[in-house]
Amino acid sequence: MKKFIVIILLAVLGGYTANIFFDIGFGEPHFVQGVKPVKDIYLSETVSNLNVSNTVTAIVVNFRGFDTLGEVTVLFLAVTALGSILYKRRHQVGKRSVMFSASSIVTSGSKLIFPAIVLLGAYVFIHGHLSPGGGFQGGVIIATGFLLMLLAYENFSIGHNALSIIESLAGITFAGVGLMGFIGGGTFLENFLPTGILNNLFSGGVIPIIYIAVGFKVAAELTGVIYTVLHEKGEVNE
Amino acid sequence: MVGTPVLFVAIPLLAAFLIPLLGMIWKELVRIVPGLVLTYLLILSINLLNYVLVHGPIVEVIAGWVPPIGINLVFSAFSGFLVTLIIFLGFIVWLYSYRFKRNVDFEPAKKYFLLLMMLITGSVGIVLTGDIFNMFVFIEITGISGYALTAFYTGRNSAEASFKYIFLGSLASAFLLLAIMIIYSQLGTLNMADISSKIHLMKPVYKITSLIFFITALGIEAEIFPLNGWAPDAYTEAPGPVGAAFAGIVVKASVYAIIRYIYTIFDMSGSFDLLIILGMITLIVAETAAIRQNKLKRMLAYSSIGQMGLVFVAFGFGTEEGVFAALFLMFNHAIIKSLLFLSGSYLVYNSKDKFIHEASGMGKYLPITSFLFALGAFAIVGLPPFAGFWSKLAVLTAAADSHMLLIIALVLIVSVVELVYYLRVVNRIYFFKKEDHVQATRPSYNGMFAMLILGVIILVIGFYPDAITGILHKASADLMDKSKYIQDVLSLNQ
Amino acid sequence: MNDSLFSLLNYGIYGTAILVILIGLYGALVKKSLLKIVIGLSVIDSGLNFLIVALDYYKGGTAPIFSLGYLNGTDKLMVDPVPQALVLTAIVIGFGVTAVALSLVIRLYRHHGTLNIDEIKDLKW
Amino acid sequence: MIYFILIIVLLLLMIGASVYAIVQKDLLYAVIATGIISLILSILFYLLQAPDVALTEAAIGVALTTIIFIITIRNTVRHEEEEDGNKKFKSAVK
Repeated sequence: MKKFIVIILLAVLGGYTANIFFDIGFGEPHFVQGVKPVKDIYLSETVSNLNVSNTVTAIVVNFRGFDTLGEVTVLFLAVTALGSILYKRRHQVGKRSVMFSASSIVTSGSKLIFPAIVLLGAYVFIHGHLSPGGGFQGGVIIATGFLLMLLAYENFSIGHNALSIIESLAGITFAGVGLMGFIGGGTFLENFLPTGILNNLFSGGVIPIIYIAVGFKVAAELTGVIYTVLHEKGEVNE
Repeated sequence: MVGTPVLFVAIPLLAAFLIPLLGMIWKELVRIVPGLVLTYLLILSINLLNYVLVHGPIVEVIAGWVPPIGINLVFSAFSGFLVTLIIFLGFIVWLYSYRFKRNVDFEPAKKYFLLLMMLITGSVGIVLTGDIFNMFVFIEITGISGYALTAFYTGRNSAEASFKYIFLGSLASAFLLLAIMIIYSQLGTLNMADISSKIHLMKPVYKITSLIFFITALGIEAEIFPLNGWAPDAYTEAPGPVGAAFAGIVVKASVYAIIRYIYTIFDMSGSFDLLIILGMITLIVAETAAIRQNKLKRMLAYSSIGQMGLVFVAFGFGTEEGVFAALFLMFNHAIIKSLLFLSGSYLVYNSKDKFIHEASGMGKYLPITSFLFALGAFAIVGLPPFAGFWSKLAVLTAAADSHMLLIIALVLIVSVVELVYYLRVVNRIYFFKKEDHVQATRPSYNGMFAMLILGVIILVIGFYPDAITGILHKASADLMDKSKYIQDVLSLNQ
Repeated sequence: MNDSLFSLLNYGIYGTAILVILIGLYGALVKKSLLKIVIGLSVIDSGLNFLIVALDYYKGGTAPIFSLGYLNGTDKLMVDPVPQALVLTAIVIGFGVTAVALSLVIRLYRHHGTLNIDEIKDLKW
Repeated sequence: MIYFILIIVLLLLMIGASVYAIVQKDLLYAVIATGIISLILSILFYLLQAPDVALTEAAIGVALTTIIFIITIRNTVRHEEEEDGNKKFKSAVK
């Protein structure tokens, strides 16, 4: 009975929402007449003012950099929340509770691939302002590298302190660069460094610096998430 | 001016990233640093509020891009008042819980204070920001801290309460994103002032849909009736100070968000009536539920929901008196309900289920705590010499001015209901015999100090309401003046 | 791609995105297993992200990256970068929320020994 | 034309995978179906000219979300509505 009510409600909601989006239209300009959308400004300012090739990077790091600061905080809080929710008084860090037994092909293969994955991640976030990708993508790629090692080797471990130090330092770099904007330009997160030449590696002012910090932070945080969950004991409490 | 509004977000974030490092140096720092940050922010917010009341709102630009392009923060009389209130309550909650968690290990204590600080920061961000997507990010920050704090005690029910909260919170963020994207797909902007100046260009269908999605999403956090299933459980299962923080901080920020959408962004006829209807249903349902509760914190939670319903009714009048009354109610509710949660959690400190009858006879063993609880109970019902009286009077005046006699009757009936269930508790505390299996625990000195501050404020406002009404009048005038808000933000563009 | 096929995509893409959201909602509301509920929420997120990114597309537009090849070329239409930036944020936030929800599932299982919400329900809804 | 067919096939696959993820009683398969949704989604993001989002979705949706789901399943139960006598016994003892 409950199922039918839910299905009818969802059908009404879905039909209504779908109608609205069909009306908005796909692939055609959908802004109302006489409005100058901000995306035009973003597209023109990215090249002319910031000298950054990737507009998405420019938006994420500079135009709407405050969102990114918040987003990094959300991940940081997720790690903290995970640790707080799964906390046990006698926390046995170092003993993995969840094991995935791996054959020797997997272990040696992972060992080969791991440096390549980390290198790819680093490449992605260092070139975040030039090519698709950036701090989040690179950080996530590095985290998957660590994930691979954690799955392949039973005794592969990462210092929990090291992770939290990297995380903290990267976060401080982000917020610190933001506060330095006050000195350099007068507003928070202001791009106070010279922006260089378009499509050069050293261009875009503070954007690559922030994105590299984000990369380190995301990598450390996501590795921390996996690490915490892997070390969780799955037994029923008495 | 001594600082800028962005420091309200930047300093706590910097401190949050620093705390894990500082904890490695000296463990006590994880408790001290949030307090220092909150003290600094409290001073800053009072300074800025004084500046704003004289000189007009501060619009802060981030990353050097003027409003429609970049994100901006608005510290006006209205938002500044709420920021000051939130940070003040945050400071009180920190003071109260400074030794509350003394028996807990270092790691959970670190996480507790970090999450508490971020809960406050997220709420401050919701109030300050002038950008709808940025508001979404801050709602998520508040949400995740809230989920973790709800599940802080490893008792069995806290995780379930938290799961309910996270379930509704996820649905809320989905609706919020949908609403944001509908607006973006039409107007091509995410800035509140910019949207507000262009909203008349949108087709009514899109407007109604996005407004409904916004109210659905934010109503989950603001405890509007059909969406508040998480609230009683979360209040009951969370640690005592966190309950106070939810009632005083998170709910206030979400109410602010709804009010900002209805008053500033959407110019829809009928949305005020919607507020009144939602508020009345919430009020009636919550108060009838509160009178049936046998657990102290659950009763307080339902009472809190009911008060929020009354706030929505007052905002729904759409007049300046209504807004004034609603802000006064919010202020009183924040102060008084926090006091009730803080003192109530000591009254049932050692009992597992937090039943009301387990608090009986505590008047003899915990005289000051019981006195403060009784003070809060009388104040929130609206008995004459206390703070709650003036806000209820303001609501009645505003209702009379708008010729809404039904609401006057409703408010009076509800006050009687509230009187019944609060008096029941106070009666038990003072005139019943203590139950044998319950032990009284004395509050720590800092906890007592925090409660005393709140009690003094209730008395001061009760005898001298003019201390706060000046600010409230300016804040309500600020909220009503929509064109000035738009102009303040967008004038930076020229 | 001709116009009639393209207008079919209008219904196809938005319809799929909304259908996926509805399927996820159904799972989250009706299913009894806690893990299934979290899976439902994650499916909702996927559909929603698809819906938002679909708003960015302009017919014949290219990715919003000013590479050297693009600057020398003649075709100047780009897709809208704003929804992409927002979705980037939304994906990462969604992951954080999912991780917290799963940790709550683990803890509930630790205390109750089951994932069925009918057996867990100690608190009134 | 080939793009059109590709997109339609991907969309149908995505609907199929999401239905499978909700209906399937074996949670491990359901989780892998959500991983497949993310994989299809990242291809679609690429086709919609959003390479940044495609990279993120591929890494987060396919790898990380799936693995934390799988770890959770390892920690809890694999089947929905499990009628395992052993589990019942444990909760009864408690």
